Parts: sequence; C-alpha cells; structure tokens
Amino acid sequence: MKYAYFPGCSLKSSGRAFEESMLKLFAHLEIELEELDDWNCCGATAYMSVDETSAAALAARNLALAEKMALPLAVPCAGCYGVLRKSAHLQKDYPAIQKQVKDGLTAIGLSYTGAQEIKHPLQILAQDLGPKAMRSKVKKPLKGLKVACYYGCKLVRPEAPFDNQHDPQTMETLLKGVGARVVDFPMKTACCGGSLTGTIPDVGLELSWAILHDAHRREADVIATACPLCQFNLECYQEDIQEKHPDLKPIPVVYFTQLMGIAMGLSPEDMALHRQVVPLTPILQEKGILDSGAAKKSPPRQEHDA
Amino acid sequence: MNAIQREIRYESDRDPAFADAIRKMPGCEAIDRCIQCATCSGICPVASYMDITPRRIIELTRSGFKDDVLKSNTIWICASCYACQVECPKEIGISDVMMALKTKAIAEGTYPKGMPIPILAQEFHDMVSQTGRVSESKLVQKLYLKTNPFKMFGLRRLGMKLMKTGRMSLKGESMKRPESLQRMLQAARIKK
Amino acid sequence: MSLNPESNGKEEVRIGFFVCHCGTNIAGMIDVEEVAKYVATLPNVVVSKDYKYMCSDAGQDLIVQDIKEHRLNRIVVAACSPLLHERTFRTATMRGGINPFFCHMVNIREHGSWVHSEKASATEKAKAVARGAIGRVKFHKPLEKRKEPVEPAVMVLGGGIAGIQAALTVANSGKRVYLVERDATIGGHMAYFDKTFPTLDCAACILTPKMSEVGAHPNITLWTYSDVEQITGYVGNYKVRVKHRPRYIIEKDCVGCLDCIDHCVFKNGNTDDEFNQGLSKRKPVYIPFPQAVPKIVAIDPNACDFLAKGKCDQTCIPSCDKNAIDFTQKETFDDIKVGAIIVATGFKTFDAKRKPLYGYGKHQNVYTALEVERLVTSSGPTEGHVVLRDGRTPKSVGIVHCVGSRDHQTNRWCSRVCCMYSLKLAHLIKEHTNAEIYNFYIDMRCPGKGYEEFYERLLEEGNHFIRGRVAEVTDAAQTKDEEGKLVIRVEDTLAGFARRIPVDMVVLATGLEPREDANDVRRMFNISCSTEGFFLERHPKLAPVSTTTDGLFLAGACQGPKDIPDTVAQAGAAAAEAMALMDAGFVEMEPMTSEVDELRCSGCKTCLNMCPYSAIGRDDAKGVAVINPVLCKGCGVCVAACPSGAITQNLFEDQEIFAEIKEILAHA
Amino acid sequence: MPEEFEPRIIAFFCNWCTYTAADLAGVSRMKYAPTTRVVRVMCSGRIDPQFVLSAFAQGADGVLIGGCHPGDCHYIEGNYKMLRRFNLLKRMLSDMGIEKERVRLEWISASEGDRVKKVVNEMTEHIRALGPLKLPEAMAKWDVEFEEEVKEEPAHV
Repeated sequence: MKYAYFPGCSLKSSGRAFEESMLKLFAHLEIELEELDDWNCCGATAYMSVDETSAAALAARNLALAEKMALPLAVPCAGCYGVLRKSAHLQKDYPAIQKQVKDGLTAIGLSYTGAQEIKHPLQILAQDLGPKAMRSKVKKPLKGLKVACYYGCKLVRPEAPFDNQHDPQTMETLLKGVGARVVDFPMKTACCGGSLTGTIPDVGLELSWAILHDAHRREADVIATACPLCQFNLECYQEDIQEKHPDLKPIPVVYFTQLMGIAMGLSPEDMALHRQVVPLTPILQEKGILDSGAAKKSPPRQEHDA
Repeated sequence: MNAIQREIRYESDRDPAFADAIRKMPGCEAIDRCIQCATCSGICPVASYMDITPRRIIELTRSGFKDDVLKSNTIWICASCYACQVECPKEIGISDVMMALKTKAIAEGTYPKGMPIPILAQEFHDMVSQTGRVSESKLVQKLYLKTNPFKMFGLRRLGMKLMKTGRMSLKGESMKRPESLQRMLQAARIKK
Repeated sequence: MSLNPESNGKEEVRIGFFVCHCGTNIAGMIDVEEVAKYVATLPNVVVSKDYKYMCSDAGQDLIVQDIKEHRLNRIVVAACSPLLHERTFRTATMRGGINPFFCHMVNIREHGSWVHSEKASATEKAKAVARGAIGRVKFHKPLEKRKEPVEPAVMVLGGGIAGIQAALTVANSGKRVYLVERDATIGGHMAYFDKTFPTLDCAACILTPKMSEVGAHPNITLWTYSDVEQITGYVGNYKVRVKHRPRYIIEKDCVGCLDCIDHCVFKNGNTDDEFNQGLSKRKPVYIPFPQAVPKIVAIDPNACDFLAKGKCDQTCIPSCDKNAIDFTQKETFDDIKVGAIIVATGFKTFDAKRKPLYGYGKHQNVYTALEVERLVTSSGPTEGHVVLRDGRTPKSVGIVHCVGSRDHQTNRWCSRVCCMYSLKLAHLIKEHTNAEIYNFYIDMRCPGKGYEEFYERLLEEGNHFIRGRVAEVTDAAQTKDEEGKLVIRVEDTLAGFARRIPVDMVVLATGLEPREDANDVRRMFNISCSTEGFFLERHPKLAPVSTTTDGLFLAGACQGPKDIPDTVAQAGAAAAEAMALMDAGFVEMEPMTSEVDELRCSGCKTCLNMCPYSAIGRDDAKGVAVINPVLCKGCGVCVAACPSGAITQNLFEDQEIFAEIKEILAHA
Repeated sequence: MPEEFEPRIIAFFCNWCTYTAADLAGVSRMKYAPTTRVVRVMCSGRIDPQFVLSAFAQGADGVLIGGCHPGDCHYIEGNYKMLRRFNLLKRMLSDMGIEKERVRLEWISASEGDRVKKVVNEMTEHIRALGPLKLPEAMAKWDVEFEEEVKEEPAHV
C-alpha cells in the first residue's frame, strides 16, 4: 500500500505532531508515504476568498503532481482535504474555471484529468487497511481511556466522502479497535472556530469553549482530532478561554494517530507527546497505559528538521 | 434613546446588477429558491455574533441591497464550516454565497474598517503567491502590524507555549522553485 | 383491400371539413378562414367551413345538417385535442345519420395555436395536419362500440376512513362491496387519533360507528388480514384474486371475548404494539384496539413461540370455549368478479430518523406526532396522561413543523395537514399538562373552514409560535437551565435573533409520504404515479378521482396528502363514479381492437407472445392466429410485429396511417 | 440570409403518455418550434418501422417517436417492443445513409409537458444543422439514372 503524501503548511509547523506521529505509525503499519516533490500551499479558505479561480489552480497543481505519481493522495490536514476536493469539484462543474486551471497547468507542463483520488488517513486506516490488520499490532491497549472523537467540518461537509455526514464513526471504530472507550459526542462535527480564533477571539474562543465544555460533560479524558487547525484552536487557547470561563478544566487535545501509535507500543517521543501544550502523558500513566517513569525528560526542541 | 430616523427603502436603492453578479458565482445559482425558513441561521454556530443573520443576507443579496450586505460583519464572521449549506432544505449554496460576497468585498475594498479577516486573506494570498508556502509566525506578524500592533503583546503567552514545544518556526517557508507557481498563476489569470 | 378509396364500398367518399375558431384560442394564432379555403380544394371535400365554437350545440348542429344536406359520409373537425371532444363530435356525426367512427379530429389548438408564436408557420402546420386527416378519413370503416356488461360489485382496497366511506356509500346503493384491508382491523390512521381538528371531535366517536356499520352491513364483505394477489380483466369485468393471510383464528367462531389473551403463556406483552406506535407491548395473540372491526383476535406468527419456535404449552387453546384457535390455518384465496375498483391505500408518515439533527431514536424525549396522538388519548398506553418515558410530566414542549416536508433532501412537497394537527396536539398537551408549548413553523398553513379560527384560539391560549425552521435538537447544554433538557436551536425570524430554547419534550410533526409498496400496487393496477410517488389522477381538475385505467378510482391520501374532510369528500366522489358505472349496467369498449385476416396469416406464431393480455390464440385446425376481441385491449403491438401484415387494428389501420403520413408531407 | 430551412418532423406520439404530455404543454402555453406534425397511435409498440421509412420517403427531415417510460406503459410492455425495433431501425437507417440524429426515441410521461418542448426544440436545432433530407428528389434522380442504365444495355434474353 503506497500513497503520495501532501502534508500542507500546518503539518510543517504548529501541526508537526500530526506529521511526526502519522509517519511513524504508517511506517509501523508498512504503509508507504511519498511526499509530493515541491508541493505548494493549498490556499485554505483565505486564498479562495480573494480569487476563486486562482485558488482552484493553486490546489490543482498539487493534484497534478499526485496524478503524475499515479498514486492515491494522502491528505491528513482536513483543511487541505476540503480545499483540494473543492478545486476538483469546481473544475468538474464549471467549464470556465476548468479551462483557466488547464491553461495554468499546461504553462508549467502539468495536467490534471480529474481522476486523482484524495484520501484522508482516517479513510486509509479504516477502509484501505482495515481494523483486522491493526488488531494484531496492539501492544498497550488504551484500557480505561475515555476519548471524545472530534472531526470538525471539512471531513464531513460540504459532503462526507467516507463517513456518515451527521454522525461519523470512523475514528471511533479505529480507537475502539486499539482498546480505548469512546464517549457519545454530538458536537463532533461542530465548528472549532477555524480562522476566527486567531483573528476575532471573542467569537472563536466561544466556539472552542462549547466543544471543550461538552467534552467534559461527557467525562472524556482526551479529545482526538484529525486536523491541525482544530487541534490548535482547541488546545492552545485553553488558558485564554479560562479568563471568561474559569470553571473550564484543561483537557489534552491530540491527533488520533498519536493515540493509535501509543497503543501499538510506539514511544511517546515518536508520538510527539512532548509537543502537547496540555500534556497527555500524566493521564496515560494514571490509566497504567504508560508506566510512570517512561516519559524521559522531553528531547531537545530541535528548531525544525531539514 | 435611539435617534429617531426614518428607515424606508426605495426601489432605486436596489442594485440588481449586484444580485445578478452573485447569482453567476459558482454555487450561488439557487438563491431565488429561498423560502426564508432560517434553518441556516439556526444551525450556524456563529449566527448570534453576526449583525445580520445568514437568512437575511440571502434575502438582501437576491434583492440587491448591496451596501447592507457588504457593510455587515456577517460574511467575515462566517468560518466556512458549510453547516448551513448542508442543512438548507432548498439546497442553496449558502456557504458559497458567503464566499462569493467575501471575494466581492475584497475586490472592491468595501469591508468594515478594522475587520482583520479580509486583511489576513490578502496577506495570506500575497505570501502564498510569492513563496508558495505559509510561514505562520510571519503571517501573524504581518496581520497584527496591519491591524493593531499593540495586541501583538497579548500573543506572547501563546508564543512561549509554541516555542517550548517546538511548534513555532521563525524561518520563512518557501517552495524550492516558487517561480514555477507564479508562472502557473499568471497563465491561469483571466485574460482581460 | 385495394388502396383506391372509391372502391371501398360502393358509395363515393364525400367529406365535410369544419375548422373551429375556439373564440381566439385557435383563430388568434391560425388563419382559420385560410385553412377552410385551402381544404375546400382537396379531393373528396364537399363542405369546408370555419365556425366560432364547433363544440357548442350550434356547432354540432352544423355537422348534423351538413351531413343530411350534402349526403356527407366522412367528417373531419380541426379544433382542440381529441382527448377532450372526440366523443362530442362522434355523437354529432351519429346524430347526422352516419357511423360515428367516420369522424376524425385534428388537434390544432394544444398541438398548434397554443404552442406556436408565429402565425404563418402555425397556419401552414394546421393545413398539413388537416390534409393528413382528409387523407386518413377516406379509409375509415364503420365500427360499433362493443357493449360489455358491468359486474354490479365494487372492490375497495384499504380500510381507512377513505375506504370505509367509499364502501358504505356504494353498499347503501344496494351494490355488493368487497372491502380488502391488510391489517387485522379497519380504521386506518384515523383510529390512532384522540381528537380531530378543527372542531376537536373525538376521532373514535365519529369513526367507530362507521366501522361497526361496515362490519354489520349486509352488502359489504369485509376481509381483513388480506391483500390483492392478482388482477386481470378490464373495466366492468375485473377478476381479482384476494389472499387471506392466516390469522390462526377461525373467524366465524371467535366472538371477541379476549379470554385467550389473558391465558397466553406470556403474562405481559412481549412485542411492540404497532397500534400504540411501540410505546407499549402486546402479546402474540392480540386485538389492535378495543373497538376493532371485526372484533376478532389474531396471532402474530413472529411473536408466538409455537408458530415461531414450534414449542409452547399453548394454554390459549383450552381457554377458548368456542375452540376457535387453529394453528394449522394456511393462506386461503378468494376469486371475485367486480365492475370497479376503488384504491384507498392511504399514506405513511415520514421516518423521523431520516433527519438525524432532530435526534429521534437518540434522545429519549423526542417523539413523533403519531406517538403523541397515542399519549393524549385516554385509550392509549398512558390512559391519556402525557408523560415522558421516565414518568415525568413535561413542563415545556417544543412542536417542530415540516419534519421531512418542504425539503429537497427528503420530501419536496408540503404535507398539508401537519400545521393543523400540530395546533391540535399543542392544545391537547396544554390541556393535559399546562406546560409551556412552543410551535416552530415556516408558514402557518390553516386554509380550511374554521382552521384560521382554530389557530387564533391556540394563540389566545398563550402558546408560543416561533417562525423559524428548527435546525437542531441537542442535549449539549451550555448553561445551568439547559442541563437535562433538549435544547432547540432556531432563529426567531420575526423577532430577528437566534434563540436556544430548552424543553423537556420535543414533538416532530412528520409529513405524509407514499407507502413503501406504492410502486408494486401501482404496477399491479396499471396506474401511473406523479413524481412524488402518489397515484396519478386522470386529470387534477376534470377527473380527480379517476385514473387513466377505466373503472379504477382513487380516494384519500394515496392520491396525495389531504385531511379527513377532503378524504371523505373524495371517497364519496369515487363511490359515485363507481356507482354510475354499475347503474349504467354496461360499458362501451372502444372498438380499436385488432383482427387477423386468415387468408394472409401464415401461422408463424410471431404475434402470440407479443400480447401481454394473451388475447391471441392459435386455431390449430386452420393453422392461423385468432384474436379474442374481449381480451384485446387495442394496443396494436401485434399489428406492427406481424411479418405478413395479416393483422389490422380498427381505426389505426396501416393504410390509414400511411395515408395520413403521405398527405401531411404532400406539398400544397 | 438565405430563407431559413424549416425542418418537417413527423412525430408518432402514444396516446396515453406523450400525446397527453403534448396536450399539457399546450394547456401550459409552452412555446416550441412548429416543425412537428403529430400522428397519434394507441401505443408506441404500434409504430411499424415502415411508418418511419415511409415518412422519410415522403420527404420528412426527421422522425420523433414518443412513448411511456419503461414500466409505465398502459399496455404493460408496448414500449419495450418499440425499443427493440428502434435499435434495429436506427442501425438500418444509418446504413442507408440517413444520419442517426434524424430519428429519435424519447420516453415522455403524461406529466412531462416541458420535456416535449425541450425535445422538439432540441431536435429542430439538430436537424436544422443537418439540413434537409430531400429523399423524394433523390429517389426521382435515382429513377432517372436507373432508366438510363437500362437503356444503355440491351436486355439480356
């Protein structure tokens, strides 16, 4: 099983833990990922709001690179996943946009026929690999760990390519497969605040609070996500949120790949637990999943790899 | 006491060209089917922060009340989460309409003063058009310099956390060959 | 069969051509005088004139006089669609003294003036099709409509209020009625209701007398637990095979004493009681509700241990002193002959689970409207006390309108009755619990007699009416007073802001939609359905209760969502149409059947399996095909298939159609 | 601008579905090209391929056949028979040099008035693009050529 891999800008900086844990987990599961050569930023919603046609071309360049490799494209960041799919739709449904994107791509010797498969790691693990293949690899089942699975918007809207639109269960199935207990979490597809949290905090932080508050009400120990922006909004602003909601207790927000890696016996360092702003390790130790001394002093914060 | 003013709209206040322009944007074809049922405002996670609810934006847009629409903060508070578009019983592309209105407002520079999101969008667009990548820290700096530099000071707590966990790189990100991206974008631009 | 029209019989063909102005409907876009003048020049045309209203008495008399005066033996009328006035002009032709089938109509209104916008080309087209008709009518032969006796009996399918009303109306006229109902009792959806809008009459008080009247009526044969297996024949002579599913009770012996229920091995209910919408349980031997008609119990094969698993002490058998329980019962069939059929199969309510954001099936205190009907009625599972599943009485209730309706993702249409029954439920719940009642609506649709007044009454009772379609019902509380409640998220469009309203109970006003098996029923009865899936009437205004299949009528919600007053009115209309058919005693069959010319038939049997009605047999002695005119429906499929052109279809003979094509395309 | 070519199309409509749909289009005052001349049959299964050949032979530029949607036929399966004959007929016509677009089969139910308008307008445009068929004139020419051929060779005894 081999996939072309589109990391996106976040996975190289604030979302590094997602890339690090995913690469180690996929290697452990013998799934090969080959990063697109000299990929470009997908443009997110910001670029699209300035110029829709160029945004379609921007994303299409990455699709064309993947098409050249003739491999399905793995896209972990839900934001990029949504934008790449939207570019494909725009080209399919609007001939005018398709023509301009074609002009753009031909100018740099690339082409995009519309056949490129875009897949999220959740889809790859749950559907392509399948739970059976992972069951044998579980070393430290996440016994007693209550997880709230949070999907955000782009994986299920405007359409849900691999899961139920209103009540997705892929992440639940995967995490139950590695021994965790999942809580019923109706806000799993509510908006995390997106780009609002950094620009208009009075609005963005309230959205994050609503999700964190309900996770506590459901007695979740940790929130699992599949998007770097959701992880960032839900985890890094908890202190700022407490200014308006003092009763909010901190709760770790991790990537589902980190939890699955730990359950398969991969080290906390490999699973980039040291990247947590709200630490997960103490909870894992309290649940006996990690023995108390396991987490050595966190390794030096390399500025960033090559 | 609110100042007593007469508020009445004449047909001359309507700008049908504006309404038609939005109707032609991708995904916005069906706004005339709207029965004002308000499912969009109901499901929208941030409708309560908007000065004009999404439902009223659709009515004002299709009737051509351009100023009301482009002066409101609605289109900027909308986080493009597509909940309204999915739940709309008449299958109207409400999120696409909000995106189209953002594009129009940015193109014509008619957005409320001090609203950071259009500035972020422009900065983001320029950075990616140049380097092909986004450097988060540089983008945040550019945004705050343009909107209100003093608030930068408030970010240092968040900045410290990110530095401590190695999630903040001050280095400017870039593609190896950004010029190939620029050539593509140039070729894709609409030939005027 | 030479092609030369003159030698077709001895007399020379003399054609009368009449083109109608239809006021300005035709004359406005077609130069009718020009057409009349032109047709006058065609061979065999003796009379050619235009007239303002051909379908009027004066217009028809024109035909009658001209036939007599000019010894005409063919008539062509260029006017509206033959589907509208063919019968009118054939009657006039007959009054003129010649065979009605010597008259032929040309459609220059619906297919001409109404759909074209340029006078010259529209007139040109009118001339062409008129010329075609002139060419065709020469070959017409005298035909007689075959009279078939009508069986003086009606089958009514479906025992809801529509079926009951239709059955009673027909039975009271002295005709035999077979009422076939799928469930164990008649009564349909109306039997579930406590009260009916807008007068708050108790549903049982107006329904049960009609049900018992049906049960006791000498002219009505009531078959419950039965379906239609197969239907053949045609108007006036339908042969229907009805299947009776085994009830495991000998119907004539059971007196409805219900002792067997008490003595069943199951002390209390072991399966969902469908009648109470699953709010309570019932035993395997059961009666749907006390006033069921017929008052006969039935044994549910899936729930009864003996029938399902084959082992049970069968304590029920000795308890019945009429020993009416018989576990060996098998399916039985009845073959009946009826003259007309009334389809009154009703509707299904929308499955609320298809709107996941309303939480039906996930949140315990979200109910459908039908479930609440059972809660508020005194004969319901909670004796009329509106209580939640955990026993609490709700202090605040939200009623959500348009669930599944007016929605492109589920049902596009408005189901017409939900606003009114939501008002009724709001009143009843308020009366039973004095709770705060909220109604969430898009448009309050109360168009009937006394409906708006009922809405006003609800307003004055202090119920809250919030204009805004509910987006979500969630239990993700955000404040103290939302804890333990269901939060309704909506925009109050009249007030102009978003609201979060915590309530104890949510009622979903689910819409009406066709039953799952509507398509099978439709195909069995050969009727078509509209895009939504409801059965299609022949014409929404001119023939709302009949269908394109003669002798088959529609009543009630199977034809489209409607409330009880409209349903009863429609049932009466369907009954009247069926009775008109039977009182006439005979029905005229169109003569367009086909005949085999034995001289030409080579006996190759190609046509035999062409006929879906197996009307074509083979006379082995002569080695030729033979068509039974009674079974032949006149589709003409065999005619086109016959390699040696041995079969002709009356009124659509090859030579007639070839002539029509030739003349249409002939140049002026 | 040369006087625009007005195609003449013979339309065989089945009585229960497409003819009724055309009536509905009329009642709804929908406007479409005046190029079709309707011949009513009780079922599309009644249409003998010879009717179509005869129409072309007599000068039609196009033939449109309208029937009920599969499963909706008033006579249960007449339209299926038409479909079978139509596929054979279409291949034969193109073998004889009559373009495929000149003959068209459409399933139109009684409630689809707008489809009648769409199909008629669309077909009119296609045939206008193809130009007139003029089969009668061609046949007349072939007859003359045939006469000459026969004259040149003495009849073989």
